Amino acid sequence: MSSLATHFPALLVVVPLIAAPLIVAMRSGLAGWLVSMAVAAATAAMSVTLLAQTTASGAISYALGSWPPPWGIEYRIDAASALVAALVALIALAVAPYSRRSALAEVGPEREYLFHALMMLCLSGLLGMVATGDAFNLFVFLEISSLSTYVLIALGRERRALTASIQYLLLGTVGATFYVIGVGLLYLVTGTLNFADLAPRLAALDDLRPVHAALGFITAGIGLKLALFPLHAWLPNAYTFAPSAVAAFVAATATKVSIYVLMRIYFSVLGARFVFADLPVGEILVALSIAALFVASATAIAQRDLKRLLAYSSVGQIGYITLGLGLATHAGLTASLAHLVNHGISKGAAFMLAGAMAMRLGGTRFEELAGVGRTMPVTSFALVIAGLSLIGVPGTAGFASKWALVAAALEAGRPWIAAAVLVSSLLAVAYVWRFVECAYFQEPPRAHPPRGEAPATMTAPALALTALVIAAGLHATPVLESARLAAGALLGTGR
Amino acid sequence: MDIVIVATLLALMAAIAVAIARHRNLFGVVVLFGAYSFLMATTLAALDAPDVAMTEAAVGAGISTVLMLGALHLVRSLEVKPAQGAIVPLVVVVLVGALIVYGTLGLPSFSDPHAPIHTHVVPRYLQEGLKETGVPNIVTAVLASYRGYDTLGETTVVFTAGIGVIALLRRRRSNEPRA
Amino acid sequence: MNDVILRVVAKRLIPLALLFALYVQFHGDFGPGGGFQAGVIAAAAMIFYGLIYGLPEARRVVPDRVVEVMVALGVLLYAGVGVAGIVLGGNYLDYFVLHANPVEGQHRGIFWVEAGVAITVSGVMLKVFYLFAGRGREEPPEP
Amino acid sequence: MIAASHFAYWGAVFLMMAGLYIVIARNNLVKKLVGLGILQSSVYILYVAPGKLTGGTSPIIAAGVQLYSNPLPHVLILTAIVVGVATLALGLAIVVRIREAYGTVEEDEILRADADVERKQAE
Repeated sequence: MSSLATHFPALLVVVPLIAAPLIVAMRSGLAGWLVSMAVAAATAAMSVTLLAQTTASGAISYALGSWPPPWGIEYRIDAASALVAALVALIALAVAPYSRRSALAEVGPEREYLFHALMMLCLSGLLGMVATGDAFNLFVFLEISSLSTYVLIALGRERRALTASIQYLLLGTVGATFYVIGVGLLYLVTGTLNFADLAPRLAALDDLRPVHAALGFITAGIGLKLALFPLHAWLPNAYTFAPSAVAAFVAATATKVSIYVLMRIYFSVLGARFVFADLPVGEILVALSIAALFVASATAIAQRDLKRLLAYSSVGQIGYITLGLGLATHAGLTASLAHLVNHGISKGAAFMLAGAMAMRLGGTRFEELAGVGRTMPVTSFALVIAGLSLIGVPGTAGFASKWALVAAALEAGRPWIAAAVLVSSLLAVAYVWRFVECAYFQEPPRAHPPRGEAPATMTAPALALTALVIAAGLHATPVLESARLAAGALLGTGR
Repeated sequence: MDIVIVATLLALMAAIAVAIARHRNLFGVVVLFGAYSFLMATTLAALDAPDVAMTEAAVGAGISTVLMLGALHLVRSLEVKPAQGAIVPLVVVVLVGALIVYGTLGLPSFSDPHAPIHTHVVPRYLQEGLKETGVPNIVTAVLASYRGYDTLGETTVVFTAGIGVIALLRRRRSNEPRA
Repeated sequence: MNDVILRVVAKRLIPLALLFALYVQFHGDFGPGGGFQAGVIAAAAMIFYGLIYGLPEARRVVPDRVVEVMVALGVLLYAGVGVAGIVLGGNYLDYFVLHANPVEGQHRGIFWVEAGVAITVSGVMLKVFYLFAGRGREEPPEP
Repeated sequence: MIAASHFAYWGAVFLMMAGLYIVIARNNLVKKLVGLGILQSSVYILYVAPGKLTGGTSPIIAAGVQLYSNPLPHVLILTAIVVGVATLALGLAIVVRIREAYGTVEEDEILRADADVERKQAE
C-alpha cells in the first residue's frame, strides 16, 4: 500500500462524500454531528498538508482511476487550489461543532442527520470544484454543492427560506447550464475537457469566435454563482433566511470557490493574454466591482436585519475580490486571493456570531438586537471585531488584503481605483456602525431580556474564528505569502 | 437523410417549446413537456446515441412527467395567470442567443470527421477501449471506467436530491414554518 | 383502484419489468443500458405497483427504512470500490488492481459501480415517489 | 451551405432561448421549472449532435464496423440528464412546500406576501 498522503487530493473530496451516505445510513443526529466534526478535522488536516506540499514542491497531479489525463479525470492541486481548499476546510472545521445547536433549533431533531449529511455533501462538492483539473467534472461537483445548498437554505425556519431557495435554484441552475454551454463550445473546438490539455489547444486556434462565446457564457454562469454584481439577486435572501450554520458556511466558502473557478478558467485555460489583453474583460470586471463596492455597501446600510446587512456587505466585499482579479496583475491577483481568504474568515465569523444572537434572541432584526451589547457582551464584542475587519481597520485580517489591493491599484497606475477602495470603506464604517449603535446605545426591547451567551458549542468556534481574524491581521504574512504563491501558480500556467 | 430527420425533429421540439411558453393550463404544459422529452429521445436515437436516448425516454418522458403530475396534484392550481408582455426578458434572451450563434459560426460542420472531437482523446476510447476494459459498449467503458469518477459524482447528485426531497417533504411533528 | 383486470395484468407485468431491469443492468456492457437505466426501470415497476395497489401496500412490500438504506448503500458501494483501489495499491477508483488480470479487474470494478448506481437510483426514485404520493393525504407521520 | 452544416447548433440555440425565456419571463413556479428543463435539454443537442458521423453507428464495438459516432458526448450528457432530473425533483419539492406555506405558486403573489410581512415587522 502506497503512502496514504499521496492520495490526499482524492481523499480530500471523497472522505466527506462517503460521510454523507454513512450518516444517512446511521440515521442519528448525534452520530451525524460527531462524524461531520471528524471529517471536517480530517479535511482540514489534509488540505493544510497539501498546502505545505505545494508550497514546497509545486503542483500535484492525481489520476483518478489511474487513467492518464486527458483520457481520465485529473485532480490537480497547486498553490491556488490548495489555498482555497484550506479556507473551505478550515471554515468547515469551525462550523461543524456549531452546526448541532443550529440544526436542532432551526431544522428540528428528526431531520438533524439529514442536515449534517447535506453539509458534508456541500463540503465535498466545493472541495471537488477546487481540486479538479477537468472542466466537466467541475460541473458535476458544482451541482453537488449547489443542490445541497438549495436544500440547506430551504430548511430555514421561516417560509421565506423556501422562496429564497427556489429563486437560488432557478438562477443557480441557469448559471450552471451556462457554464456547461461554455465548456461545450471549448470542447467542440478542442476535443478535450482537461484544463492543462485545453490551454495549448485553445492557444493554437485560428477562429476564436467559439472561444469568445465560451468566455461570455462561463463568465455569466459562474458570475451568477459568485454573485458578481449585478447577478447577485439570489444572495441576500439566501443568506438571511438560511439556518445560521448554513449561512456561515456558505457565505464564507461558496462564492469564494466560484471566484476561484473563474480565475482558474481565465488564467489556466483561456490564458491571461486572451482574456485581459485581447478582450476588455478586465475593464468590465473593474467597472462591475466598483459598482458593487458602492451600491451593495450602501444598500447594506439601509437594512433592518443584521444577517441581511451582512449579506449585502458580502456582495460589496466580493467586489474587492473581483476588483483585484480585474487588475490582472500579479499584485492584483495576490490581493484578490488574500482578500478571498481574509474575507472568508471574517464573514464566516460574523455570520456565526449573528447566528448565536439569533439563537438567544429569536432573530437578528435590529429591534430584537437592541442592547445586545449588554445581554451578550462577548458575542457582541467579537462581532464588532469582525465588523472592523469588514471595514479594513489595521490589526484585523481585512486590513492586510485591502491594503494590498490599494497598493496593487497604485502599482498598476490606476490611482482612482485605489481611491474607490478607500472611499467605499467609509460605507462599511456606516453599516458596521448600524450594529454598534443598536447593540451598545439602545435599550433592550423587554424589561427582562434573556441574558447570557449562546451555548458553548456555538460561541467557542465563533470566537476561535474571530481570534483568527485578529491573528491574520497582526501577522498578515502567511496569508499574503500563500496568496502570492497562488497568484504565481495561476499566472504561470496561463498561455 | 439524417439531416432531414434531425432537422424535422428539432423543428417539432421548437414548436412545442413555444407552445409551452404560451400555454396557460399547467396540465397541458406538463403533457407537452412529456411529448417534448419523447421527441428529444427520438432525436438522440437518430444521432446514434442509444444510451442517452433510452435514458432521456425513461427520465424525461417517464420520471419527470410522473413527478410533475404528482406535484400538480399537490399544488392544486392548474391555471396560470396570464403573463404580461415582458420586453426585458426578451432582450436578455435575444442577446444571449446572439452570443451563442456568433460562437457557433466558428464550430466544425455537422458530421465533419476531422473535427477536433473526433481526432483527439476519443480515438483511444474507440480503438483501445475494448482491449483495456473488456467492454464493447464504449459509452459504458467511458462512463464507468475512464470517467468513472464523474459517474460517482452523478450518483452523488442523485443521492443529494433524494435526501433533499426527504428533508423537504417528510412529515414533521413540529417546526411548521412560521410566516 | 379496484379494477380486477388491471391488478391481474400488473401482477404479471411487474416481475417482467424487474426482469427487464436486470437485463438492462447486465447487458449494459454489450448494448445500450447500465446501472442508471436499470435503476429507473426497477423503480418504475415498483411505482406502477404503488399506483395500482395503493401507497400503503407498496410501502409494505418495500418499506421506507429499506428504501432509505438503498439510497445510501449505492453511493457507499460506488465510493467503496474507489477505496478498494487505494487499499490494493492503486489510485482512487483504480479497477486494474482489483484482480491479478487488469482487464478482469476492470470488469469487476465496472460491475460493482454499476450495481451501486442502480441501487441508489432506484432507491431515490422510489423514495421520491413515496414522498410526493404520501404528501397529499392525511396520514400519521412516518416513524 | 452554413444552414445545412450548422442547423443542429441553431436548433439547440432556439431551445435554449425558449427555455431561458420561460424561466425569466413566466410567473408560475411550475412553469419556470419546465422552462429550466427545456434550457438544460438544449445542451443535449449542443453536445451530442456534433458527435454524430454520417454513415457511422452507435459506439458499440462490433466486427466489421469502421465508423462510430463519438461516445464521449453521450457520457457527458447522460450525466447532464441525471443532474436535470435531480434538480427538477428538488425544485418540485420546494414548490410543493411553497404552495403549502403561501397558498400559491405564482411568484408575484409570493413576493407580495413577503413584502407585507416585512412591512408589518417594520411597524
